[in-house]
Amino acid sequence: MSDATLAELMITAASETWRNNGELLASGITTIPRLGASLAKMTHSPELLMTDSEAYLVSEPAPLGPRAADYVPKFEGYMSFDRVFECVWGGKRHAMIGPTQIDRWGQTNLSCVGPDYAKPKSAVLGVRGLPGNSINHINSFFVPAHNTRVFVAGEVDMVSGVGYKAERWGAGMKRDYADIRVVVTDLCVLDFGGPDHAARVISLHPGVTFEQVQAATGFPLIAIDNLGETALPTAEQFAIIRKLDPHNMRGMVLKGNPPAIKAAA
Amino acid sequence: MSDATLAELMITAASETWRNNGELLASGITTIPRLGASLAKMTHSPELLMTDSEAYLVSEPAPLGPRAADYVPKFEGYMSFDRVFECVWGGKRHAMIGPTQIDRWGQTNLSCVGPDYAKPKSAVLGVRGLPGNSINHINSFFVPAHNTRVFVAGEVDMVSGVGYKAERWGAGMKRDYADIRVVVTDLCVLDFGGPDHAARVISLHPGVTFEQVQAATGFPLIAIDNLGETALPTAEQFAIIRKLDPHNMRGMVLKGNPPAIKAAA
Amino acid sequence: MTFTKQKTAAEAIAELRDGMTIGIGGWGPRRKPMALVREILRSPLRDLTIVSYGGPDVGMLCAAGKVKKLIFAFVTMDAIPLEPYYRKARESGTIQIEEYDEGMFEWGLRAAGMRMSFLPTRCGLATDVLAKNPRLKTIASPYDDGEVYVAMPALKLDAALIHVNESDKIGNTLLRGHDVFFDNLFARASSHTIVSTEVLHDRLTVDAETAKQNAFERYLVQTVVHAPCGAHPTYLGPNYGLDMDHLKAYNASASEEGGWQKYADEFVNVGEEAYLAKVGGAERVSKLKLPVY
Amino acid sequence: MTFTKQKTAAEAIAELRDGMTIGIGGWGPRRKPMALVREILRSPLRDLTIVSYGGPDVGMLCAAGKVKKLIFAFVTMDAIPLEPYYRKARESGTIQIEEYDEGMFEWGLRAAGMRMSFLPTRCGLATDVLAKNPRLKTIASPYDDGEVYVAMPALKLDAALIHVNESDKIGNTLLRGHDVFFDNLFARASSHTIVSTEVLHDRLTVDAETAKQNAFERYLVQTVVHAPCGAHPTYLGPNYGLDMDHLKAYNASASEEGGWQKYADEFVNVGEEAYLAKVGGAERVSKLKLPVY
Repeated sequence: MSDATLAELMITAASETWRNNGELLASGITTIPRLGASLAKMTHSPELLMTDSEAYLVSEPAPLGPRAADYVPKFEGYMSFDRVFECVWGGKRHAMIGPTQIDRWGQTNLSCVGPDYAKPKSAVLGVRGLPGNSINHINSFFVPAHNTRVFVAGEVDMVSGVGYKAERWGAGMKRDYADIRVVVTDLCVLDFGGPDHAARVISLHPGVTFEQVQAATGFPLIAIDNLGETALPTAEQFAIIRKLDPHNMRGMVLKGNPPAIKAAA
Repeated sequence: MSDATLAELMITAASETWRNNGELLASGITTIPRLGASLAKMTHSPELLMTDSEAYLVSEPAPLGPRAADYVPKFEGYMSFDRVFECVWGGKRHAMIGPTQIDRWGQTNLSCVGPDYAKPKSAVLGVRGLPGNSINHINSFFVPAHNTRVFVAGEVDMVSGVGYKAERWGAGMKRDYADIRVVVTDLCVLDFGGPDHAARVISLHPGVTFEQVQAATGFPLIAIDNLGETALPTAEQFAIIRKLDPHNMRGMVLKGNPPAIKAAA
Repeated sequence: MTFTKQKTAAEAIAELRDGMTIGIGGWGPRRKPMALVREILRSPLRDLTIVSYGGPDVGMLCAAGKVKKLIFAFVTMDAIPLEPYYRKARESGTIQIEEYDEGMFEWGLRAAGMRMSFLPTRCGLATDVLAKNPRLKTIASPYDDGEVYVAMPALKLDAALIHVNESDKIGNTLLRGHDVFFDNLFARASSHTIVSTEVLHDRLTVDAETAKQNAFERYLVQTVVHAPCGAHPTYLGPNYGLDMDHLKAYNASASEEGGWQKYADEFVNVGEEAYLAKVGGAERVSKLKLPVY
Repeated sequence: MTFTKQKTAAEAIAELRDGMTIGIGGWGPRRKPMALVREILRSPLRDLTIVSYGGPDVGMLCAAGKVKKLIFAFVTMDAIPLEPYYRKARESGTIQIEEYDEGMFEWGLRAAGMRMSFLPTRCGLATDVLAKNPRLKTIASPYDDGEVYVAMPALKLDAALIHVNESDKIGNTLLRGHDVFFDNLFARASSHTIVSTEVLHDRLTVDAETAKQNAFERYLVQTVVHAPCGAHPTYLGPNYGLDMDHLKAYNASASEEGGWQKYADEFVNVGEEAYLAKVGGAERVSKLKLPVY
């Protein structure tokens, strides 16, 4: 679908990170991650568990936004918040959220920005479930505006989610369950699969160059061998995305709702 | 009621231990303790919480045994087993059970009898909830046949419930919540309120002498000053007991269902 | 039974003292005991330590200068992700904070309910939750694994505020929504729980299935306040949804000079009866659409 | 979804290995996965470590010599308080035991479900649960209180057996009784959970209230066995009550010379279909009165 929007491309890219995860809870938080997880379940990974984003497990992803009066969610189980924590602690989850900052070690921040923790420049949400999620199960991230304020040069201001910075891990702390998969941004898809968990670009969105990504990132990036383009959604994927998001909420996430194929500068 | 049975006297005596407990869960396990708790709730302590002995809190004690077809328990809340444990750990409970052995320190055994724990002479139930109950909340006990096999000379064979034996308590272990109230037997009512928690007889059932009780007990007992008789049920108490136990299951607990007033030997 | 735990909101809040640690049930903008929170706003109480999965409860208490310290994992109003008055307080450095992972927070409440000093957890290790909190210590497994955990300290509460769908006068409560959140643990962690209720019964007698909606025992409840629409403007399933118009106006007030004072004068200081009238009465509240997440 | 977890009981039990640690859901004589237990009795499995709030499941496995070690808090059949075959095994010293308080036992399952090595508890201190168990260690709070707790080790299970009222072929289950007991924790503590179900659906789609009866997520379930009357002779609320006649006969068999062999020949070795016929068929089982406690 060469007329896909960038948001749709990001949804498709996000969905790939839940491929071959086995049977676990796929939690995509906010519009694009949620549509990514839903698309994964509707296509390559029907075994994924998913909630109605409130308290129940559904066998079919719930569409976004206001629903037809006769819409009945397909409940197959229960997932109250205390159950979500049990799920997290048991490790059977792959979540994708949008942190405020990410650093070269894969550490994330959702708490506050600025050098003084007692009097931050900007208070965000708080650490939420990031400390527990990041140390217990698979995590991926979503960045709608790839820039050096998100991908910071040094360490994130308040480490909310764990990463691969060895100095943060004291003796006896179990790192085995921490597993960062990908970061889907508006420019590319990244992972931390380089030497010593260095950040790598694993695909560039159509029309984006590695140099553009590097310039928008506060720390050095590696390009994987044979770095290619992020795949555009297929017609089948596009049809499913439209069904899952009938009110086109995905069109409001990125400024100006740009096309997937970036016009030449 | 001078024609009361000994079982009815014991029920009445048991009910007294729940007086002025405040609002907590009264758990009487097996016929006589349960009727004692129920009687307490129906008379002097309506604030007590009580279950249907399965999973629900009831505002009116459920009668024992088969019920009229139109009987509807008065459910006021829920008390699944995991909630019972939370109640125990929070300390809001006064339970009365019948242990296999009790020693001079108030320690109880419900697990097995005999000197060899690996190959006991008699396996009973297992420790059940005694370790947790005894260290967390108020406990009382019920003994249908007061003898030296129950009230043992030395320490109980397998300490299932904690008591006042100092050597059992290591440094830093919190003893503050352990609180043994009374033991209601077929001869008397005991407590551990003597010097250094020594066992005391606090009332004798009609026609029983202190010497008889001492002879049936494996460790020395103290008589409280002005040791008197255990009160017979009043007419009101008797009427309530009959209503709570319409099939006279209380009549099957003690061998021969003897009268409350022991005939002179 | 003749005893009753019923009090007015003012009487209930008068039982609290300056400097207390107060837990608030609910989650973000869901089932918050807002009538009780507004009563605190009207009271002279101060220097409170607030323990909350925070929503507008935290924001309003911050705005009114009631908060000395906040123990939290987040503050949000969901559809309006950032709570404006929490942000102001946090960014001005006028409140002390203790920040925990959502699950650690649960674990701290659970420890308190068990009367334990701590419970171990892996959550928080290798983050600034541990590094920036001088109160937190670690503990090693005494077994061969030797794994090091955070020792999450008990979050003991002097009081807890919880809004329920139904209660009777002796504290038997029902939570009829999709999720209890952690209200049961707030009640257990507290030595004094004040419940506000949408519907007040003299005495609850229910069937077995309904009895399962009883999330904590009545011995945990010290005070019952009848407060219809008492969770407004937050979401009380299945009774009513978020009042987005109200939350937007509240949110916007933070951008105005003297905005909080205007909001408080209009909605809080007038008393609860006038509050309810101003937001459209019980009839409008009962028609607020349940949210679709 | 086209994948299925459905297997026959024999196929399911064939997945287990000698020496495994196997958790069994239910409580005493309530909701025990007896069809699966009988399948173990028919199998060559041996040297098992059984983790159970024990009832006749434990008794039968002891009688058949399947148990190397028992991890437990009690074994009982409620109305018949003492389980005869458990007593024989225990008194003959032929099984190893690890005895815990009921709540410690829960805590051990919970630790395993959280993939932690231990959880602290006050329960067990100052008793022989601690003194007679060389495996148990204590741990001191790292805070000022310095309180010493038992460090309850995780009860990690190689497999868990659970009987449910309803399941679908991919492991969505419903527990419709009054109490879940700790079946959810058995499922979490196990790396391989086998569910037997009274009713088997192709795929569950239920309303919200019914969905709350789902006590653990389907990713915790590896195998689903369709086993109508599969809890017999134990109590499966709301489907059927205890079979007191059967339990009395089973209990009496322990007093006879060769009693277990006779019981096994009559009820176990004949296969599950013949078992059900011998106990009166589904029609009789469905009429077994629910117990009044």
